[in-house]
Amino acid sequence: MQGKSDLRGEETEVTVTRRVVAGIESRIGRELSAKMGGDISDLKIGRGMVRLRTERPSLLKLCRLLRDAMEFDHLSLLSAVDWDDRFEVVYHIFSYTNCCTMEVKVSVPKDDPRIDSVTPLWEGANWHEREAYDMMGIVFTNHPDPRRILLPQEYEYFPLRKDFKMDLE
Amino acid sequence: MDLWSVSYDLTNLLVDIVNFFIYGLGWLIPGSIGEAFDSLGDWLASPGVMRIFTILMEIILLIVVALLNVVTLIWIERKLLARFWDFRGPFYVGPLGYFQNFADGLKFFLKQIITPIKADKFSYFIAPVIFIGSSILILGTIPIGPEFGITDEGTPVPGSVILAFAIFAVAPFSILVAGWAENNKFTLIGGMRSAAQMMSYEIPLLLSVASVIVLAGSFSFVDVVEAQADMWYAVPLFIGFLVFLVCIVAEVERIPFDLPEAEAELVEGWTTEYSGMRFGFFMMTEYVRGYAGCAIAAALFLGGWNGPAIIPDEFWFLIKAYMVFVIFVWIRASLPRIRTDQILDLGWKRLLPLAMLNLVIAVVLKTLGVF
Amino acid sequence: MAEMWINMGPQHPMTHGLWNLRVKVDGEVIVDAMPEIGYLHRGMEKIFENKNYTQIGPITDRLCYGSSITWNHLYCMTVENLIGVEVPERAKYIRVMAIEIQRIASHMMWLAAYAADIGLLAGFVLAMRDREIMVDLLQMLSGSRLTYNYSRIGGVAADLPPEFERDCLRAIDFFEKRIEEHETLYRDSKIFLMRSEGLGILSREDAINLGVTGPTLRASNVKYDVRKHNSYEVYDEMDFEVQCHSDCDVYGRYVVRMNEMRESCNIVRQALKKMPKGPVRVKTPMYAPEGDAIGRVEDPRGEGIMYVIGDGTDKPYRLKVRSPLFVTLSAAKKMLVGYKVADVVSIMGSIDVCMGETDK
Amino acid sequence: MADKICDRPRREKVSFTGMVLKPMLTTLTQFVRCSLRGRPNTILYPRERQVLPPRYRGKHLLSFTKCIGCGQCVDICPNDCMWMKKIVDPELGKIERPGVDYARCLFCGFCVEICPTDALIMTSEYELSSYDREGMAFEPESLRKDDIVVHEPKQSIKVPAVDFDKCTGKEQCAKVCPVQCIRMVDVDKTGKRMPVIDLTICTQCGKCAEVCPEKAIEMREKLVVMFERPLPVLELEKCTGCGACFRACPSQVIYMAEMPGTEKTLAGGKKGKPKKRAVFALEKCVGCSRCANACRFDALSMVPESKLTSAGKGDAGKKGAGKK
Repeated sequence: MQGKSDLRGEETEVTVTRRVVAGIESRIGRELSAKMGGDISDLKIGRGMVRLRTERPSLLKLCRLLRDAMEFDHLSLLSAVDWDDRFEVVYHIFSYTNCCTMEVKVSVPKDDPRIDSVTPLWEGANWHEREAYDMMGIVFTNHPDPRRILLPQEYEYFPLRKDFKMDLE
Repeated sequence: MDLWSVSYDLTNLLVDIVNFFIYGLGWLIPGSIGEAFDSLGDWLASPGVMRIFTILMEIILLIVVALLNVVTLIWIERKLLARFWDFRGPFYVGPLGYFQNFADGLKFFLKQIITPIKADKFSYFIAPVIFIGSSILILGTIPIGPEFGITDEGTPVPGSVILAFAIFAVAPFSILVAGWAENNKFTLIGGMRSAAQMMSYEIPLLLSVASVIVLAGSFSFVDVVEAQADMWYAVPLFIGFLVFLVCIVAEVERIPFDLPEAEAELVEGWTTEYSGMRFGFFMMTEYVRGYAGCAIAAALFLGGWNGPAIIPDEFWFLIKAYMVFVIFVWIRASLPRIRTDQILDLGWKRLLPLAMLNLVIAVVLKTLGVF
Repeated sequence: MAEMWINMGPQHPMTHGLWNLRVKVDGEVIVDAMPEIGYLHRGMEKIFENKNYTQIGPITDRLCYGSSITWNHLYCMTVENLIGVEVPERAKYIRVMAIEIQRIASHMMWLAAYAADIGLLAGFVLAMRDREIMVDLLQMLSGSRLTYNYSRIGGVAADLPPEFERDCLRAIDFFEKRIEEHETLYRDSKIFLMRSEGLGILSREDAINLGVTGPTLRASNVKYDVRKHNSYEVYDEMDFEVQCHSDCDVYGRYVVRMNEMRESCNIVRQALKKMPKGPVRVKTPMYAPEGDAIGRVEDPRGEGIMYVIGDGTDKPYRLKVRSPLFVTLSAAKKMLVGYKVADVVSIMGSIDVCMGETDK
Repeated sequence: MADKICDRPRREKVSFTGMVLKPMLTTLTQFVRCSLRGRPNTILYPRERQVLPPRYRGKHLLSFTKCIGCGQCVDICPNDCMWMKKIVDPELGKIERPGVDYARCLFCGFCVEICPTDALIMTSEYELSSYDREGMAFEPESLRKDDIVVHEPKQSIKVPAVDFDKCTGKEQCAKVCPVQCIRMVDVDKTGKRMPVIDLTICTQCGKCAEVCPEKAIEMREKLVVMFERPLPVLELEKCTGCGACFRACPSQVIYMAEMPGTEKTLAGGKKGKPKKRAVFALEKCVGCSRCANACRFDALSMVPESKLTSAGKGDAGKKGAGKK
């Protein structure tokens, strides 16, 4: 390319992300079910995604496995969903190495909305978790900075819960 | 026709008008009070008093002319910046938007002047007075033409260069006071930066001026300019001229050295809490200092009012000063602002040695008898 | 001088929006930083839950006023994933073209804002002027200047206007010349290099762990671009190079963005060339099925993700937006500590802050 | 911050002045170019105006004659900035037309896009400011311009539209249709077989309109609106035949058909008028759900087109359609 902005002209060594591996999703799925056993359920594979469901106690174990052994190094999205009977925290974890997304769903009961924080593993989860607390009231234990993020600190409600009705004139 | 005789005539006229009333009162009121009026009129018309009034009148005339130039400079800057950046600049008010500055000044007058509650009231009030007063005072020291400067019956003020730079050096004090008095972290940092920057740039500035004085052998603007009749000092003292330009840009706080009032990081720095016309005066004073810097550069390095006699000497001087200002505008139009530590680095590590070198060149030239 | 906290914001020229960067300084050196956001929170996600799928469209434009087409497209793509609609081929090409034009406009706006930050007013004015070229193209295409509302679920709002192709190619050619002109203001300016090199260093490991995406990540020596490695629409048919830089500093981010603009010009040309004839929109059902879907795009500022859950009605049950800057801002401390107060503007300016998407 | 220092070698030092001159040269070229061309980039706004593209989304214009008052623009507006105003017009009689509140308007253009008759367009007029909030709410009269020029008219198709008042059920159309998109369906208890036209199959050949002996089918122009709209479905048990939906319909979709055999015997032994029911010529329907809103007996429900397709066509479809 002409007129490249980099004046230095040196060939810099850049790590190329993608190692295209066919069927990486199913391999990851197999590996996960071998290592996690009964801790995961609802394993679905498709569209470059591995979807599964796990329980609260085994979340950290799964996440540590994902990060350390399987190179899932980027927590791209953490969303909290308010279902009728439970909360659900959905993690979308991405791997720069093999371009595969992992969707992990964890149910959180409504009367005890606590879940382990994954911030020690991925620092990028920090503000996502604060937002999930802010909007849904899910408490992340061991979070380094468990304050509200978007709303005022003294605000009493959790506005994205379904019982918080929007006042539509 | 020189400034002294014009101001003498003007003062004479004024004193005559005033004395007409005073003598009239003395004629109307009988007794000792009337005599007192008569003697007051005599005192006013006495040569000593007339001399003082004439000098005052000179200062007023000179400053009015200089301020008109300042306004023109602001207009030139706005128009030029606009062309450098592909837009039009002031357009609507007056011919080619010339009166836009007056409109802006009027707007500043209409704004409320807010004093922060926690500000140190006295310093907050006195800082702009010192800043503006000292800056306008510089204008009085710079003669625009051979006969258009402050003279005492035709004798120019001795040591006006020294006086001008002494007054130039007052500003950091007022800026520091202003930054402190506003009781705001940004202004404090801005004031500190400004003081550090101005103080560190005084030294190379004065060194480069010293080289000029060495060559000219006089502290008076008039003598320095007269000494350049054959050759501008910018030619032998080219290094000194560059150092002087850079230092003057830093002294008058223009981009790229405007970090005391860097609007992106310090929100206009030490002027943050000033509002209304006080801020307006600050802004104007910046340009007054800019004009003073350009005029000094023109006088010290570019031969002042020396030039072919096609146009009057005063215009030669102004044209040179304006050209220096255009360079300032051009620099402003194309360079980003640099950082505090970098500006100090530049001042101490680059400009100071260069200024010393320049001084050595001047001394050598003088010793060899070239000048 | 003793250590003190300085509030840079919410009303501060550095913020480009409304947020508060609290920095603790020791003299002029930063020892701690704490970004605080939420001043522009509009409750977007709650609004989404109360509108039907069609009506959400124009509101997603308001997520980021700098690159509204991208967000609008991301929303449409996510909902298409959810209801399983295949978009006509021509619409895909038009979308790619519009997104890339928008990317140029957005990067140009970043350049302008960044130039104003470091005091280079010429850069500000000239970059804003040249952004107009792209805005005019998008205005021609969609009929609006800022919030375009051009993508629809199932295609795009309208086909290319007559003579758009000619104008677009002309504008792109002209713009590429202009980029060179801009580069001389930055690349060849010693003062700009003094203000950008070696500042705000975010190492590769930190960048990945903090979840930073987009040009900031690529300037931290990670060659990852959603368009290339997780391709959507027709990006896999486009020939372009992922720009990255190994400097991990402000200058690297500048280089990445400038080169991305050039790549975008190429992509627009290719999209116009390869664009097939055909319809640009299909009719989509009002009601989305139950289930969830995610959409993932390369926003000019990073990786934008939407996660939508449908419950069989015409309103989404939950629509979660992952805005790239929400995460990038949380890395502010890592980038700032150890540098000078004067560098805050340069470092924070280099990540292209847009509060609309951050606060949602 | 030792760990923050990148280990790459920095670029070799360049002298201060040498690197300052190049950007200054750039601005100088800019200066020369701008001065020589003599036309800087700015637009002197009140004197000069920007040339806006025909697609520009500004103030609306509304054709009162084209508008049928269906109110779909009001329905789709994401920001509730439109409302229907009841007007008595000397020429058009009692009508309802939309007004726009520009203080809330997003200028998204959905109202124009959904309009089934191209009665609403957006112009390039953008100076809409006013001194108070009320001044921003534009009544339909101030938007009125009956002879508007639509820059990009919506794609239109000719569809056969049945007029049930004329139709006598001779079944010619169903026989002649080459793709068999017309089916004759028993309308419950009316004793009448009515043609149901499936627009998804119809090729717009127009043979049915030619062949119809009563001229009950005419080829009408229908604009293609890309938004899916719901269609009305009638529950006959709840219908009382009051005709509220018939009066509410802006698009002449609904016809009141008499149902023989439901006459009440009056006191004098005479037979009264038979009960009526609504029948729908859905090919004309724009999906505005005015009929459903007008129905006081919950007999009408709006079902989206896609669900309707899977369940069968129309109310008649529910009851053994397709058997013929």
